[in-house]
Amino acid sequence: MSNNHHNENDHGGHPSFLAHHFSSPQQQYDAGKLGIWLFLVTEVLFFSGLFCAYAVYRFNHPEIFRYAHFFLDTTMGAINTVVLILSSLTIAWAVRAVQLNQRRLAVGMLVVTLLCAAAFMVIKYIEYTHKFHMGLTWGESFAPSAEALREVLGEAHGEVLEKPANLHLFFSIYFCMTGLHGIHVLAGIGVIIWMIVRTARGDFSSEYFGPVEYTALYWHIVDLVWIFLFPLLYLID
Amino acid sequence: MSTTNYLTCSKGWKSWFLTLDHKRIGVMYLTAVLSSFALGGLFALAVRLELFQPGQQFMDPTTYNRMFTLHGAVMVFLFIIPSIPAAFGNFVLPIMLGAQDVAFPRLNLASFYLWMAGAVFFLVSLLGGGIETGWTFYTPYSTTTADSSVVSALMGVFVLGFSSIFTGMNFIVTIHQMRPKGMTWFKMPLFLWAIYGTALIQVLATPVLGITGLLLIVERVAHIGVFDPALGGDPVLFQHFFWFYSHPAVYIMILPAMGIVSELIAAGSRKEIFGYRFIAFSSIAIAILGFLVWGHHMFTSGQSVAASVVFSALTFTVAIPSAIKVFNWLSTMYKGAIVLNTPMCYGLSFISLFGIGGLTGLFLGTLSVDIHLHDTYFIVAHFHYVMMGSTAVAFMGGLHYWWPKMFGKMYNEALARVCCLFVFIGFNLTFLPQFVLGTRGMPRRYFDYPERFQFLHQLSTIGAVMLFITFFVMFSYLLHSLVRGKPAPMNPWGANTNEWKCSSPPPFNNFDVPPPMENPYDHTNLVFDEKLGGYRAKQVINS
Amino acid sequence: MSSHDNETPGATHAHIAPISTLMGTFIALLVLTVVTVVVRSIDLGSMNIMIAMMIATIKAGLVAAYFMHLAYDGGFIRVAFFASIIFMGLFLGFALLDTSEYQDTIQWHETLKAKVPTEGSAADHGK
Amino acid sequence: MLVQMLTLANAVVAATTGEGFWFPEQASTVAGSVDFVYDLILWICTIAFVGIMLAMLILVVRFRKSKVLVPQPSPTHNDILEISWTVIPSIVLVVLFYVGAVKYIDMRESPADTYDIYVTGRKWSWSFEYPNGYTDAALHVPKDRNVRLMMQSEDVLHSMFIPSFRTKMDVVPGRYTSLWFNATQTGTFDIFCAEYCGQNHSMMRAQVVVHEQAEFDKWLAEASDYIAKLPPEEAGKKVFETSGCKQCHSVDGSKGIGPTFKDLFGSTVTLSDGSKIVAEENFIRESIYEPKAKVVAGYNPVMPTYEGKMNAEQMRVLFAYMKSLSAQGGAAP
Repeated sequence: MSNNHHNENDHGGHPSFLAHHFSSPQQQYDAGKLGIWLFLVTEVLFFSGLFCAYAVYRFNHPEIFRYAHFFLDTTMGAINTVVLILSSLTIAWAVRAVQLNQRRLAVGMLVVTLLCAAAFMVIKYIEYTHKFHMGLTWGESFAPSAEALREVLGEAHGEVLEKPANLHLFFSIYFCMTGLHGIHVLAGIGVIIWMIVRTARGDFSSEYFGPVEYTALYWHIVDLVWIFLFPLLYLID
Repeated sequence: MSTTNYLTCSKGWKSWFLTLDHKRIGVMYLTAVLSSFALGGLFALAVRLELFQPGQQFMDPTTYNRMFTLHGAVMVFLFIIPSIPAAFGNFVLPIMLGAQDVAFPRLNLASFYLWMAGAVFFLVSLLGGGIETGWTFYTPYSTTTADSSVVSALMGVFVLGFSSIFTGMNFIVTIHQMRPKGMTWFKMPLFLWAIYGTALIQVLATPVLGITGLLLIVERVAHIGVFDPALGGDPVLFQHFFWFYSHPAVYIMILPAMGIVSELIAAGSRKEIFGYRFIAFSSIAIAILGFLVWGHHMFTSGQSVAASVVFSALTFTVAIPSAIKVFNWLSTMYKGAIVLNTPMCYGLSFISLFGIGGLTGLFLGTLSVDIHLHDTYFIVAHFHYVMMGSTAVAFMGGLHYWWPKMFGKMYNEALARVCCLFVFIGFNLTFLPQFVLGTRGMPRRYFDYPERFQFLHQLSTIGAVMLFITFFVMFSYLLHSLVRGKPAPMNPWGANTNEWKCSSPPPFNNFDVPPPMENPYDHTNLVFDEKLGGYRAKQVINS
Repeated sequence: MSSHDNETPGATHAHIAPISTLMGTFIALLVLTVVTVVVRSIDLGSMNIMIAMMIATIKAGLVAAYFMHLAYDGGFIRVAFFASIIFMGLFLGFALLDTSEYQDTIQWHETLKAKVPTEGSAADHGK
Repeated sequence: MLVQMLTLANAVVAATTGEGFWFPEQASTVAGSVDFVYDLILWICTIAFVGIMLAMLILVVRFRKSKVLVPQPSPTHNDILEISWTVIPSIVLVVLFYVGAVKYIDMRESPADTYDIYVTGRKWSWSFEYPNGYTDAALHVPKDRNVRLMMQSEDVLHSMFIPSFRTKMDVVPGRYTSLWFNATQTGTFDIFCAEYCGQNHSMMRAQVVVHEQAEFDKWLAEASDYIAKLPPEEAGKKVFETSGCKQCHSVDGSKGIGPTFKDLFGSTVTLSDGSKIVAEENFIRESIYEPKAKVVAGYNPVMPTYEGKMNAEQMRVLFAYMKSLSAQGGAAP
């Protein structure tokens, strides 16, 4: 009994990647997969708060959203959507490559995913700085400059639309949603880098590829949230 | 029988603070939540003493407001929510399954440190002057009050939320994936069904608390206006956010307590539990129905009539599974061999206090009556009957039940039973008068009150002092038992769940070979052995 | 669950997505993105948001089903994922129902606030 | 039948425990039915609870064992039993929901012909504006008439709670909430704030005075005319008491949330930026309309503005009152 090593898997011994309290790699893989899915469930509900705030204000004050959407750059949003979809493809491909022991292909796919993630953040950065520059910030600090209003709205819209009260609420929600999503992208970048290192080092194989798949699942949920954010924020009207 | 166990297998502070063993993590949680209970209790005592007479006794209104806020926040977030799942759940869940550990031991340790981080944030806000928003953080008070400690308290809530989520995730995966051969769903002890239901709520509800806390921090720091009416926001929307988590959280508190009581009653009656499947499924039903009723906290808050009516109807549905449990516990005792040991006393105490707590919920679910009772002492009494009278009493029951297993020592039974009785009396003395106070119109969170309420407040304060002394005695004899207690037998109560099939305290590995997976409530094969001071199987199986 | 009951030790079984599935999903997602941008320029009133949400849901479904292997992983994972969507719907639904019900009391307040309150202004309070 | 039995039972309880053991007196049309439903639930709960406790005690006494611990064989489940203790409570609960919801809808949706009073809640006082524009710190209402309170808050959440009327409604900033009642007894009853609102939450109390209709009309006419009728100091005192000054400014020299009015008028005060200023009409007028412009040292800038809420007449008599409190201002009190 003083012997702490457990001896259920005598035949064949323990593979090095198998943690002591699991009885088989399959059990470890299934546990990890269920775990990451439960985490994704919490992510969905975490974002649900922001979607709820969005829905409540959009439903009750559609005029704010109609007016505010002119300030968003649909092209940038669309490019970012495509970039994220591409990254989803490449990371799914990376999982396939690891499962088939194609180590170099896997690293390549992960690197492309990483580049896409970086591109997304760069575009986001451009959008954000532009907004700050025009004074289009959240809540109390919201103070769009007159030129900004004219520049964006143009003559036509500027005259037709009356500026609604509490316009800042849209930008509060916009920054909360894209900001929280951006934080998730940043976290994803960190994890993907770690996965590139581990894959290149040869940690993974057709026997053991859980972590890459878990990362991919996380990355897909980041993409999934953006799939909803894009029409909700950029494609109003 | 081995001489090394999980307590003695390794030494040094590192072997504790960096441990991945679920039992040690459970013990660390136990220490932590008991300290929080003591801290929260001190705040409560201060509040009760201040209310002994109308007017100012020894603190000003702001200090009083901080006291009740901290009492609520510490008790809810640091004590009740993690108490049973994180401390006892961690300790017994894998052993009850016959597994070696939870699915993710590192995540388990991480969630303990997240708890610690949350506690530190609370301490920071305490040292920074405390918070006086009420534990509910209703806007716009919480976003406009001058107290800057609100942000650190909210950070604490956010971090504690993630601690709770990770614990829940870990338990769900453990129950799904780590059951050894032969341990089927319906051979799981009812405590595990309750923990499973709790974990579902933790995973599905707590993220909303996270985002609520985050939005509130952003609201306070950057004034985004989502909840602030001065900026076009909606304070009632905040209440929806808050109660979407905080009502299910009530079931995070009570479900595991019900699970413990199922164990206590079965072991104390030495009989197979009555209606196993009904109790098991009622846990899951409570977990799911608990999500549908949050609006009953908002009947007078400006919520629309339509929403209130729907929420009231849904609220009554939760009463059914709770009632089912109570009836099944009583039926379990029928033709049993009831032993009034300390855990069983706590079990019986739970049934009566939960009876009152649950039944008074009917007054509050009934819309027209709730209008009068809402935000009065009636509510205070009701939720203390559920949270303290039920959850904390079940926690104490669990503590006395598993104490011999956790530390291998027996406490003084006679003293423990006396304390159990005094907890019961002190508790009722504190909170029964509050039902009357509330119905007579005494609002909650009042620093001062009209003189006609004084007598009932005084009864309540006397009860609180009595409770405080009793808990002090309880902790004293428990600590004393660690040093001087008799060694505990393997199975002191004659229960048949798996944790009683390994030594007390359990070995590091729990089981070298998983125990035979039998009906966890079949006590017929166990006999009392005077020499052991506990129970053993009828035929000794030599291994 | 408990698929580990009949495993061969050492091996891990999981679905491997064929390249055709991955590429097909990717192209479908791109097409739907284009569709959602184009549809927006056609004015359909309140239907616009419904269509946009429907397209987004289809896209999300594709990602979940094929990239995330939900089409192959059955059981509890699927239950958990749909549970998260259902509970999110519950949260949104009730919050939306309630806030829209009492909107009039907010609008009324806004209109009254716009006027400078003076002595006797109560006379013209009223719905 | 059931109702009669209950009423009888309630009467017995009331006779033995003294009138109003549970509730304050019933002073509105809804109070009776709320109390009735409360008593109904109380009886259901008492019977259920006593039943459970008796069952538990009997079981413990009957089956308690001291040493020989062998249970007797007995069934481990019984579906008929389970179904019956699921269905019977369900029926009771449906009844409770129904009686509660019907009355609730009635209490929330006000009848057509109401006498409207506008209520403002602020930290930490109430004010009540009558249809003629007169504002008072107490709520006066006519008996036997449907009264509707239209409520708004200037700062945080409050809640209007009148125990004797069995009614309560939160006052939410940024919108109007309403509450109606029909008082059935003349007299004075308590108003509490039931939603936590900070430091002096428990002091945020007021009174509702119920008059006969004729008396009410007389009271309103007299009260509305106070500035013309009363001497300026007394009228000013009334402004002081009804506009919410009283909650933060004392008149006896004790330190409150704001500076005391005793000996304030005409004295020299130090501001938070260190400068000194004489507290005369101009400074005080500015402090009332723009409270955050100049803050007296040692106090927080928490006072709400009274721009639009206090007119020149009211301010004139308020100054008179302040002068009467101040040694420098002339007549010492």
